[in-house]
Formats: sequence, C-alpha cells, structure tokens
Amino acid sequence: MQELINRAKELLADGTVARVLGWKAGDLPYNPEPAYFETEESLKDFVYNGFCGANLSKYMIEASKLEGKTMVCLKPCDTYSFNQLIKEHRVDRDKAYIVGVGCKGKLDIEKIKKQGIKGIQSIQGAEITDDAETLTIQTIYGEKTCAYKDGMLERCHVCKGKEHQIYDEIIGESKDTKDADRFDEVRRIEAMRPEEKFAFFQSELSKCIRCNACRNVCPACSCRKCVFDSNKFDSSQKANVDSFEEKMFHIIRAFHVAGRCTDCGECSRVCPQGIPLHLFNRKFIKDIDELYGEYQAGEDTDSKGPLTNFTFDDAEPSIVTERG
Amino acid sequence: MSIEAKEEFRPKIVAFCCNWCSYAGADLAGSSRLSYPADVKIIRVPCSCRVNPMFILRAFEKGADGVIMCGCHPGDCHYSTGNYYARRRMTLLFSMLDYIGVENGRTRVEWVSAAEGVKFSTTMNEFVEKIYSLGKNVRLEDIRCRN
Amino acid sequence: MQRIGVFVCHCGSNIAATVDVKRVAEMALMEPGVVHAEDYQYMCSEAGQALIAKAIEEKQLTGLVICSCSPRMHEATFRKAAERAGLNPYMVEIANIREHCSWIHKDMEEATKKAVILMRAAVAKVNLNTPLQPGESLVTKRALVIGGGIAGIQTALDIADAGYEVDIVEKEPSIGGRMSQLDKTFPTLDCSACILTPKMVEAAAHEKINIYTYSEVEKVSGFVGDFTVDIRKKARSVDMDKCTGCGVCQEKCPSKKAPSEFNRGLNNRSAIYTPFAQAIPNVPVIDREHCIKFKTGKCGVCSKVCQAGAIDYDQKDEIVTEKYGAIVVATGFDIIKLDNYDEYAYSQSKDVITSLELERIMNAAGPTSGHLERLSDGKAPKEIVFIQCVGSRCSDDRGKSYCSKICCMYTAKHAMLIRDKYPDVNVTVFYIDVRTPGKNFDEFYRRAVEQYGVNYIKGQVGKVIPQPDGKLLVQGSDLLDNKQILKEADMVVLAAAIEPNPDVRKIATMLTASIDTNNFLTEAHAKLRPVESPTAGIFLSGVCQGPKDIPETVAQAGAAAVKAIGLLAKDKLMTNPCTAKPDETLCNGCSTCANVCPYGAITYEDKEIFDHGIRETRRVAQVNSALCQGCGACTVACPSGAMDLQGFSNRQIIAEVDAICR
Amino acid sequence: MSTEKKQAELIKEISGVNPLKCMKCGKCSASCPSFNEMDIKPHQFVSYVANENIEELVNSKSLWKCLSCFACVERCPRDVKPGKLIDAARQLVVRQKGQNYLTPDEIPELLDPELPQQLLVSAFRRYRR
Amino acid sequence: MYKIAKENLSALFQSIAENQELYLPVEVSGQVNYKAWTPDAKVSLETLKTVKSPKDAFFPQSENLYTVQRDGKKLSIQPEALKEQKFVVFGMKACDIQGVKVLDNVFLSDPVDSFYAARREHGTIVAMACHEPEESCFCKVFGIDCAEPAADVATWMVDGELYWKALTDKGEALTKAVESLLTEADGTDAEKLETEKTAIRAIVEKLPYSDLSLEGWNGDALTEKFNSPVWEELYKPCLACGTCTFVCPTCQCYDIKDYDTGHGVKRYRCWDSCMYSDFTMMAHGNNRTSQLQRFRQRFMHKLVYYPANNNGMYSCVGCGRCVEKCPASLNIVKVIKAFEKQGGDK
Repeated sequence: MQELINRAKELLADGTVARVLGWKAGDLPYNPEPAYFETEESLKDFVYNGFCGANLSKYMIEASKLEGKTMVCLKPCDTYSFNQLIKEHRVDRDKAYIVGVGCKGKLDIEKIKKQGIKGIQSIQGAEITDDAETLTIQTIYGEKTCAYKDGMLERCHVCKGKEHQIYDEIIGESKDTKDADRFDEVRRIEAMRPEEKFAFFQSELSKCIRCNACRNVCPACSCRKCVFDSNKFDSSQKANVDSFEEKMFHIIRAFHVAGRCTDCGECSRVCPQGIPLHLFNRKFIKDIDELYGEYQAGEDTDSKGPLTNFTFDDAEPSIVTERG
Repeated sequence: MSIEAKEEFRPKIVAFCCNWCSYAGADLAGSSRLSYPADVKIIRVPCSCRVNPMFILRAFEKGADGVIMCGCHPGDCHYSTGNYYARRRMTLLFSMLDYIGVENGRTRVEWVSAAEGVKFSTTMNEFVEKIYSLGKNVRLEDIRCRN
Repeated sequence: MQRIGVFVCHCGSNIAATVDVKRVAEMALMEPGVVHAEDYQYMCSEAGQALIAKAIEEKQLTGLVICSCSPRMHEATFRKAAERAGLNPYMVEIANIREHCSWIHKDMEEATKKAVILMRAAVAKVNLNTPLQPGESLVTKRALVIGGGIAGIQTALDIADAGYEVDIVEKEPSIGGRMSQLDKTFPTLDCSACILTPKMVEAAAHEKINIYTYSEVEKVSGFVGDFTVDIRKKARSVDMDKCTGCGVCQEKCPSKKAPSEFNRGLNNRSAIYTPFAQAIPNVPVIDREHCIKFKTGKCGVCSKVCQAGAIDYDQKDEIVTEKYGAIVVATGFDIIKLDNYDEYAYSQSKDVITSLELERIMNAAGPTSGHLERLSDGKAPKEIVFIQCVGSRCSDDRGKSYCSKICCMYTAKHAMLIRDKYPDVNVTVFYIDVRTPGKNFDEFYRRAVEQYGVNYIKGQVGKVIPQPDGKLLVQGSDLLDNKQILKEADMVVLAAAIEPNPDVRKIATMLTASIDTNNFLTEAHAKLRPVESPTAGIFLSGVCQGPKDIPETVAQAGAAAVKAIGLLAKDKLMTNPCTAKPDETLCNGCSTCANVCPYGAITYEDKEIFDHGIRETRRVAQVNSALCQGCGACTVACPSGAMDLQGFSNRQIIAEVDAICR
Repeated sequence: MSTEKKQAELIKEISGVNPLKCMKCGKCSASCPSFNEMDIKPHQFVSYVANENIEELVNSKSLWKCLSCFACVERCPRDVKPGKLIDAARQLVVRQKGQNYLTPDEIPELLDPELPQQLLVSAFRRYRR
Repeated sequence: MYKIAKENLSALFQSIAENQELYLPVEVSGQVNYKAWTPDAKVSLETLKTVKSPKDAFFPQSENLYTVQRDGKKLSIQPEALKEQKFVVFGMKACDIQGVKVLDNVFLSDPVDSFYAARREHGTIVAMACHEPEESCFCKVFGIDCAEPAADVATWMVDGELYWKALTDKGEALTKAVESLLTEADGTDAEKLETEKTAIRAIVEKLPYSDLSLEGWNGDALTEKFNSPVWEELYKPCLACGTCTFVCPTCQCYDIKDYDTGHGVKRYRCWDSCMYSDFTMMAHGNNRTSQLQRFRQRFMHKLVYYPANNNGMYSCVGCGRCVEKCPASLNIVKVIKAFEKQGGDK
C-alpha cells in the first residue's frame, strides 16, 4: 500500500496526474469508500485492503470529463470493465493513468457477519500485504477468526484471473483465488424443473426493493437516463410489486448488459438483499459462449460484441426448446 | 383439466411480423383462406430486428399467453442482415425465459417468406395449440392487469 | 389528444360477410381519441375516399384508422387520400381485417371480436402518431463508374447516352479490362478485340464521358444523390495533352525487362509503355520501378526522343474531388493465386499455364505472336490437357466455394480452337461436371466433342508430375471407366477460379456497400434488386457482384445504368420519413447502433447538449435520413433507448401490444 | 437402426467426415498410389458410406490396401477426405474383432522399458480414436 | 409482567395470527425482513437488524391509492379501501419504534394521511429489546435506549424466555388475547431482566459510534451547513442508488405514479429516494440537478430541516442500516464526522 501511496505522490508531484482515484479509510474496519485525492497531504487517508471491492472503472466516466489525468487504481477484474467502457466511448483512455493493483480476493463483510461475528472493532489480516489466509477479528464479544476464503466475495471464488487487461503500470502482488467454476450455479438452475426454477427466482426476486444499487454500480449500466427512470418509456415504474415488475426489471437489465457485462460481480456485491444477480448475467454469458463462441467482454477495446454481430449459421431460437 | 375449463380459456397471442416477408405471408394465408385461430393478433413491424425483447416481455406482463415472432428467412432479409441480429436476440431472450422458469413454448420464432402462406397458417395453428396445452400465462403476467 | 376517424370497409362481402362491420364502427366510437366512425361498401373507391375527405374536413380529424384489407394493398391509396384532404399521410394506420381476419375466420362473432381488437390496436397506435415529413435531397446529375472493363464501359455508355455526365475511374493505364486480354469469345468465336475496341473508342469519344485512367478512388463521403469522391490520378510522367501516341519512346526505351501485366508476365515490356496497341488513351505511362531515370537519375532517353516534349519526370499524383449522384461499381475480377496448388505444378513448370495465359498465347499480339508453343522450349505441343475447377467449388481455404461459371465454356472454346488450328494436337479435358446453361452453350460444347474430337474425361486430376524430359505426367481418374489414368502431356492448362478484384474490399468499405464472404458485393435483394447494393445510390455491374460471362455482364451493366439513370433523372429525392431518430439527450455515444446499421447511416458528432440544467459536449449519434432505410436494428441495439424509429416507435408498438393484450 | 446404419454412423463419427459433402470429382482416386490394387476405389468409398453399404466395404481388399498416405485427404477440395473414412472403417473392424481396448491402468504393465517413448506417443496418436 | 418460553413462541404467533395479521422478521432466501407470519415461515427473532426497516407495516413501499376503471369512454373511480384489519408488528427494535414516531410527525399532522392513519390505528407494536447491539448501531446518540423499547408491548429475550410487558391499552388488549399462553413473571425474573438491561447498556457504551456528537446540527445551522464546501467531497462516491433510503426507518418521501392496466389506471404511491435523479421532478424540470444537491438534501433533511420543524427531533434514529448497506460505504455517520473534522480544522 505504501508503494501505491508513494507512486501516487510522485505522479501528483510531477504533474502527470491531477488527482488519484482510490479508496479512503472508513470509520469502521471494513468500510473504505471510493475517493479522490488531489493533494499529497490527503493521501494519508488512502487505503487499499481486502475490503476495497468497489470497481472504480465506473467512476472514470465522470473523471474523464475533468481537467487533467486521473490516476485510477484498478483491480484485475476492473480492467475488463475499463476496456469495455473504452469500447463504448464512455471513458477517455488519455485521461486515465491506470495503476493495476494486485488482488488477493476481496472480502464480503456480510459473509463474515453471517458466521456469527458481530460487534466488530478491528480486523487483522485483510491488508494487501498480508498473506490472505486468516482474518483475526476483535469484537465487543471477544476475538474471532475466520478463514480469508470464507469471507471472500462469491466473484473471487470464480475469478477470471489476476491479469490486468489494460494498465500503465502494476503495483502489488496478487494471489490466485479461483476455486470454483463460474457456471456451476447456472448449471444447477438449468437442471431444475420449470416450477423449481420459477420458485427459486420468485423467492430471490421477492426480496428486491428496487433500490437500483445493482444498476447504479454496474459499469455497463452507464446510460445517461435509464429506461426505468425515463418518462419517455412506459417502463418507468418504481413500485416493488411481487408479480412481474421486478422480474421485468432484472431480465431487461440483464439483457441490456448482455454481451457487454464483464462479470465483474458488482451487482451481487452491492445488493442489500443479497440477491445473486450475477446468475442472470452469467446465464447470458454462458449462452453466448456456447452458442456464439467464447466471448469475454472487456478483453479488448475493438472486437464486435456478440449482440452486434452474427454468423450466417447461428443457432435458431428453437434450440432453447430442443436442448430441453 | 376439465373440458369446460379448456373451453373457457381463450389465449391472447401476439404475433410480430416483418413487413416484407411474414406479414405478406400472413396476407397470402388470408387470400388463400388458410384459417388459423382468431386468438392470434398480428403487429406489423418493418423488420424482425425491430422487435425489442422489451415488447415481448411487455406483452407477457399485460397478460399475453404466447408471443411469436416471424421474419424473413435468414439470408433473405429485406434489410440484408436484420433477422440475423433478431435471431441472436430472441435466442438469448428465450433462453433466459426458460431459465427463470417460464414454460417452454410460450415463445417462438419462425421464418416465413411472402410465399409461405401455408407455412404461416400451419405455424399459427401449431403455436395456438401449444398455448392451449400450456394454459394461462401466470408466471409473467402482472396481476394488476387482470380483470 | 388526437381526433381520430375510423373507417370500416365492407370490401363488398369480403369483410362484411364474416365481420359485423357496423359493430366494429360502433365499438370504435368507444375508443379514446375516436370522434368519428363509419362503415362503407368500398372504402378504396372514389366515393369511399370522398367520405374520408369529408370527415377529415367536417370533424377536423387528426388521424385515420382504416379497417380494410392489408396495408400492403391500399395503405398508399389511403395515405394519398388523406394528403389530398390536408392531413399528413403518416397519420393514417390500417387495421387489416380482411387478410388477417375475415378471410380466415368463419364464425362471425369471433371474427368481429378480433376485428375490434385489431381496430383498437390501430387506434392506439394512431393516438401516438406524429406527422412525418419526407426529407428532400438534391441529386447531383453525374455518375461515377469504378472500373473501366466491359462492364464499366457499357454502364458509362448507357448512362451517357441518356444525357448524364459520367466519369470512369480505371486503375490501369488503359480501359478495356479483362476482355481486352481475351483472344476469342464463346460461343460465337468472334474476336474479342474486334467487338471491344469500338466500345472503348466510343466511350473515349463520348462528350459526356470523362475517363480517369491510371487513377484510383481514394475517399467517398456523402450519400445517395450527393456523393463526394476523391480520385487519385497517379503520376503518369507523360503529359496527356502533349503526347501524340507515336510510340517512339517505347521503342527507344533501354529498360525492357519489366514483365508485361497485359500478357500475364509471359513476356516483357519497356519501362515506358502502353499496355497494348489499342490502349485508350493511347498515352504511355512510365513505370517508375523499372525506369532507369527514376532508379539512377541518368538516362532520359524517352524525353530526348519525344518530339512533343510530353515526358514530365516531375509529375506528381493529383487528387481530383468530384460530386456524384450515383456510383456504379464495376471492379471486375482476377484469377486466384495458384500458390497453394502444388499438385498441379504451376510454379514448377512453365508449361503448366492458366487459361488466361493461354488466351494471350493464342492471341496474335501475345508473347508468341499467336503460335501455340510451349513456353519452356518453344516446341509445338502435341498433347494438351485441360484441368477444370481448379480452385472452384472447393470447400477448403485453398480455393473458392462457388462455381466460377465461365470455365466450362472457355475451355470448350480453347479446345475447339486448338483442334481447329492444329488438328494433330490431342486435347483432353478432365472435368467434374460440364455446365452449359446459356443460349447455344451446350451445342457449342457438343461441337467440341463431336466435331472436333476433344476427349472429355469425367474425373479430377490428382497430380501433374513434371518429367525430366520436359513432359508432364498427368495422373487423373476416369470415374466412368473406374480407372486411373496416367497421361503424358506437353502442356497443361488450368481453369483457375475467378475471384473479385482484391481492391473491391477497400472500395466496398469506402462506399459502405456490403460484401459477402467471397468478397462479391452483396445485392439489395438476391432476386428482385440484383443490380443495386443495399446502400442507396450504389449500383453493381459485372463480376464484382458474382461470376458472369460477357453477355451477362453487358446485360447487367445496362441494368445498373438504368437504375442509375432512374436516380439521376430525379431532381430531388424524397426520403422515407420512417427513419431512425436519436434522442440526443439520452444518447450515450457508445456506437452500438452504428455497428449494426447495414447502411452506414449513423455517424457520431460531438455536440453541445442541454439536458436538465447540464450543458455539456457529448458524443451523440446522428442519423442520415437519406441513407436510413428504417429497419430498426439500431433501435433495439441501442442500450439506452435513445434511438427510436419514426412511424414504428417504441411507444407505438407498445401501445399496440397493450391494446391487443387488454 | 440397422447394424449397417449404425456402423455408417460410427464411421462418420470416428472420421469426422460428412460424405454428403462429396461432389464426386474423383480427385481422390486420381491421387491414390494404391488405386490399381483396390477393388473399391477411394471415391467409391465415400458413396459406400453415404449409402450405408458397410458390409461390402469392410470386407473389401481396399481397406487394407490403403497406405494412409493421405494424398486424398490433402487434395480433396470438398473436405470429405476419403482416407479418413478408410481409416475409420479399419478402426471399426479392429474394434469389432478383438474389442481390444486397454484401460489406462493396463498399459504400464505391458510396457517394455526399452520401448522408445516416441513410438508410444505416435501409437497413441494413431490409435486414440 | 409476563413471560413465555422461547419454544412456545410459535404457539403465541399462531394464536395472534388467528385474529389478526402478524408481521415479524422472517427469513426468505437468506435475508431477514418483516413479513406476514405463516405456519411455515422461518421466523428469526435473533436478527438484530432486518434488511428493510418495519416501516412497511404502516407505510408500505408501494400501495394503491385508487383505481380508474375505463368502460368505453366512461371513467369510474374506485378509491382504495383504508386498512380495517387489525394487525400486530412483532419484534420491533427501539430505533425502529422511534422511526415510526418520526413518520407520525409527518403523516399524522395536518393534512392527515388517511392511509397511514388507518394503519397506525389498527396496528399494535410489540417491541423487543436489542440483545446484542452491533458496531453500526448509534441509537444512543439520539437518546434512544435499546434496552427499554417503548411501544404497545415491550419484550426482552433472556435465556430462552421472552419477557412481556404491556405498556398501552392496545398492548393490554393484545396481552389479554394471548394471556392463556403467558405465565406471570416473578421477582427473580425481574432481576434477570435488570441484569440483561444493564448488560445491553454496557455494550452500547462500548460501541464505536456511541460517542458521536450532534453538536451544531439544528435549524440555526441551516445556511452554514447548506453552503459548506464539505459536501463537494462527501457526495463523490455516491452511486445515486436508493439503498440508504429504502432501508431507512424514517425516510418518508414517496412518488405517485399511474400503472396502466389496459382497462384503466391504478394510481399508486411508492417510496421515492432523494438520491434518484427524478426526485421531486416537476413539470418545469428538476430543482436539484446534481447529485451533490440530492445527497445534501438527504442529510440536511434528517439533521437540519426535520429537527427545525419538529422541536429538535432528528429524523435519524441510529439504526445503522445505511452504514451496513451503502454500496459505496457512505453513511450519515461519515457525514456527521466530516463536519466535525471540518469544525476542528477551522
């Protein structure tokens, strides 16, 4: 982390960048927030640890409009989003100085708390320099430990790899965290009977409170005005009704990002109700991979997306019924 | 289900037809007097690529029991490539609907040329029969629209 | 709120027999926005249209719904009627209650119910219709023809004869194209040059035709009726106005080692050259790669011998910018590279040649002055083998998947000509199929077999093995005898596949005209619009669209000319107003729409946008309504919903969906 | 499904060849060095498989006359590759005759330590299908 | 005071649910929220904080106001019926109860919101003390004692026993209805209860946010706070989602919208969020065009405008839900602290 701070200071000092986009220490051990630093002095609050899960690529949309360059800290998975945003002309590559930061898996405080750990006062073992094996947690109710893996976000268990797709330089080491196949959950649902599938999603989506956190955090959902907010479409609704509306919202959102979603996992991370929203996006990704050839959004900045492309012998929609 | 119940159920079926092939195919079915059930109502669009997945979801939300989209055969699109895009969009949409537990068969895509009046009529007959066998769409409709 | 009039047509009994038209009209009055409803015997009749006009006037209608036959039948009729009565024609919608209702349903109750729903959907749509104005754009009355082969020449002549200016751009120093390289033509066996040269001369002399030879298209912008094209005139090093075409420079030029393109590299030419004797223009060019003056700075012989003082070593490439209303692509073809066909020993033996090379050998102006001889030793061949389908009908990546179409016929022609001139030469043709659809074609092929004794063997050749004695051992199979054949030949002629000129890819990109996987330009409709590109204002002539022989090429050239003339004859173009239109405040500038547009109608522009109190410069989509054909692909691809299609807007279609489902 | 049909399907599966792609040009037969030794010629092989005439095929001399030089595979313009079909037909016979598959565990016992590794690898390559 | 053994609670719920609706924390797909009780519901009284606050019971996230039915060109209007069924909300924490008071000030003052009033009238609140408060809690800052929740009935869960004390007439009535299931508590129980309360309060003292100071947050500070440059930095990580608003027990803004049913319109209201770009959008446009303004609105409302209009009562109750749920880890505590810091810097 010190290395990052030092580099940030250098870049600020020599005028390469006008500001640094990173994370600021929070008032609890686990709530650092995305923040801009414009002075050397302000960098004293800079932090980069296991709780810095936010994908800062999305902030670069706004930062691209500012004067001067922004040094932005991107984790390997964030760089896919950044590439995708370049492809869609939403960020300006020339306005970014990308520091690829190492990643040893990001932590999910909800998961840690689910293990009965509450009244947290401090957490050791989440620093980027730590070996990411065990977390030692001091609480009002005594000291607790938790395996780092058990506190990790779902997305880190199915990590796409710790290679940065775009960067100006890389700082910090990474650690491989992948220990599951990202389509396993999708396969499990695909194998269900229709009633079971329906019941599963009905139960999950009934929790939705239409807070739009999934949408607003999503780097692919960067529309200036969402169709669900705009009165120009009859889809502008805010109610959370159990029947169809939430499903409509989530299907349309997933379709909206289909072929553009890099599977960064932010939607699931931020959902206050813990809805596994990535299951929608991954279904599309899996279908695209199987039907139109492997495609990873954000791997490059110029390839044609699967929904703006075709081949003469693409599968017919009836394949959905045929494969049963 | 009893026969009575089946008689009561009249499905609402929306058919999107592209102006150049399928709508003309439907016209041909008409002028050839090839009947299909009145439950099917056709909406004319310039090309199958004009059909937004949102339209299909909207139809279900408002109580449609089946939605079918017809376009020119791949390779014959009036706009040369429209139906190729439509094909991908619909495949993914249908797959997603299947995934969230909507009964298979409530949606369908069929390529019908302007000369295929018979195919249009056969397709619609088949599709309507399928929807009858599936019954009312309850999984996607918004109950507020019921009356 | 609209004031809508609903008109229900009986269509005699066509509709009225199964649909209760009175009831449809009654129900219409219950719909929001409907202020008038009536039914009539024949809505499309003069009297019916008069009813509509009267209602528009009396009830101040702002929109019409006609419940009648298919819009494909009478939409235009009712739109015109509305326009005559002062209503915007795009405020008319048709509810198809004949083809889609009365004709397919028997039960009156059921059919009436459906007709009511169809009417409702149409009313729901009209409620959201907005008056649309067709755009207008001026037409530049000048055409550009890219390519100066027989296709380009014919198109240019036809357009020019209709009274329009035409420019031909040809990249070679002379027009004439492939046809000028041919010796005789099938199935008449008349001399190619004899029928082509007069056309070349006519084109050159035509007051409406301007020929840019040794030139290439550099840049194209604009759209149908109003293209702007940059043409690069390559430096010729010879002043076209001064040169008299005496030919002395070519004679005296000391550098004579440049392979002749015209003779397919079978012999050499001088560094200053005209490709062939009948070249038009008859002005040489200096091939700077082979010119001693350009290579070493010394020489200058041509300049010294030129009495007209036409030699200009300092000439530079020049860019000419012209405006055109229509562009015809006639870029023609070349034969494929045979590098990957080692088994036919093309690159190993001089006596394995392509058919196009044989054309040159047979030609009196060719490298052998028309004598049939082996290029290796100049001896007269006694045994000649022709191999068909070399690289055609091939599904691997060495060749082309299509049939090149012309090879069967020109091979029959060659075989016949050889047998005619040299009766002692044996000619064997290995074929897979002999394809002769065309007037007098099969008769021609049969003459080769029956009259001239050409030996046709069904079966492909596997290998050609050059022998130490200079002979060529041809290993083939005779599928009818089920035998393998080993044949010693003196000469092997390969019917190599033809492919579109490789430059076409670049040109297609400039024109935003689509090309298929084989680099042939795509036609707007395979059957109904075969000489038009899907991009408006671009027309296709000759082999650039698909393999063709000369008469077909000429026919298509004429057809393309007619289409171009049809366009140039208009002063203004009315554009279909049902085009895509972006809402700039919603546009993300992501380019997704441009990626799916088949017409290249969408561009991006940095524009100042005022959106809810924020003023900023944004990258936003712009639709060129002259290019947009209104398919709507962009509207669905657009992630933000900024792109909508006028006349078929999101809200209109959703309103129809709602009306049907309620 | 009849036996022959099954066998034909199997040959197609093993070889990965679709005989319907054949345009009957005969280039395979023209290229074949063993042509004169064969009773069923290479180009006929394709139609035999397409017509599911497998019995005759597997009993033919040709099956064992093919040198697997793959000249036909190299030169076939339609991606039909009769050589592969012949190879697959042989596999069919070999498999039927002895059912002589080995499981991975059985292999080490059979190995001679002196055996060159290259031989093994090429054998696996050759017979893995 | 009464008590009931933990294992008998389902019988208690059953008994309550026989005569009225019962809402309590129920786990669905891994998350606990207030839901109507059913015999197979997975009740989770141990959960300290439900994801959403229980304010839905009185002010549902979306509710119909009236229905316009269309018949041809005739329209008829059918107002939505007011709540007539009695109901119980079981297990509300002290902070959430304070949240209801905040809502009361808004909806029960003139003009009275009849939908809300009807629900308040028919609802009985059974409060529950917080057994083990957590680090995100800061109710103490607002003078709330989570060991002594005050509602119609107060309850404490101590060692497998639920202690039950009716505090109002409604509470007495409910107690009476379920009396057969309750047993009278004795002196030892009272002692046990006091020990529990002391233990809770001791924990509260240890919580990191308990010493938060609200000094300077009042109506007098309006201009100073409103114009402070601190906002310019604070809002930046905000994603403009509505999470904080929708989990908050006191947020009361709503939007009114129409739903087209095809046969007419259902006019409904649903929670709105000041974080949304169309918040308070009016015909002429929007009076808050930037996220800074919207972000500021939320906190100024909670800490300045509301107390200025309600005798110093804050419209934050320190439940800490926003602390836990904000996707960008922003929250009201960080805002308060940021101003504190700035004060120190001066």
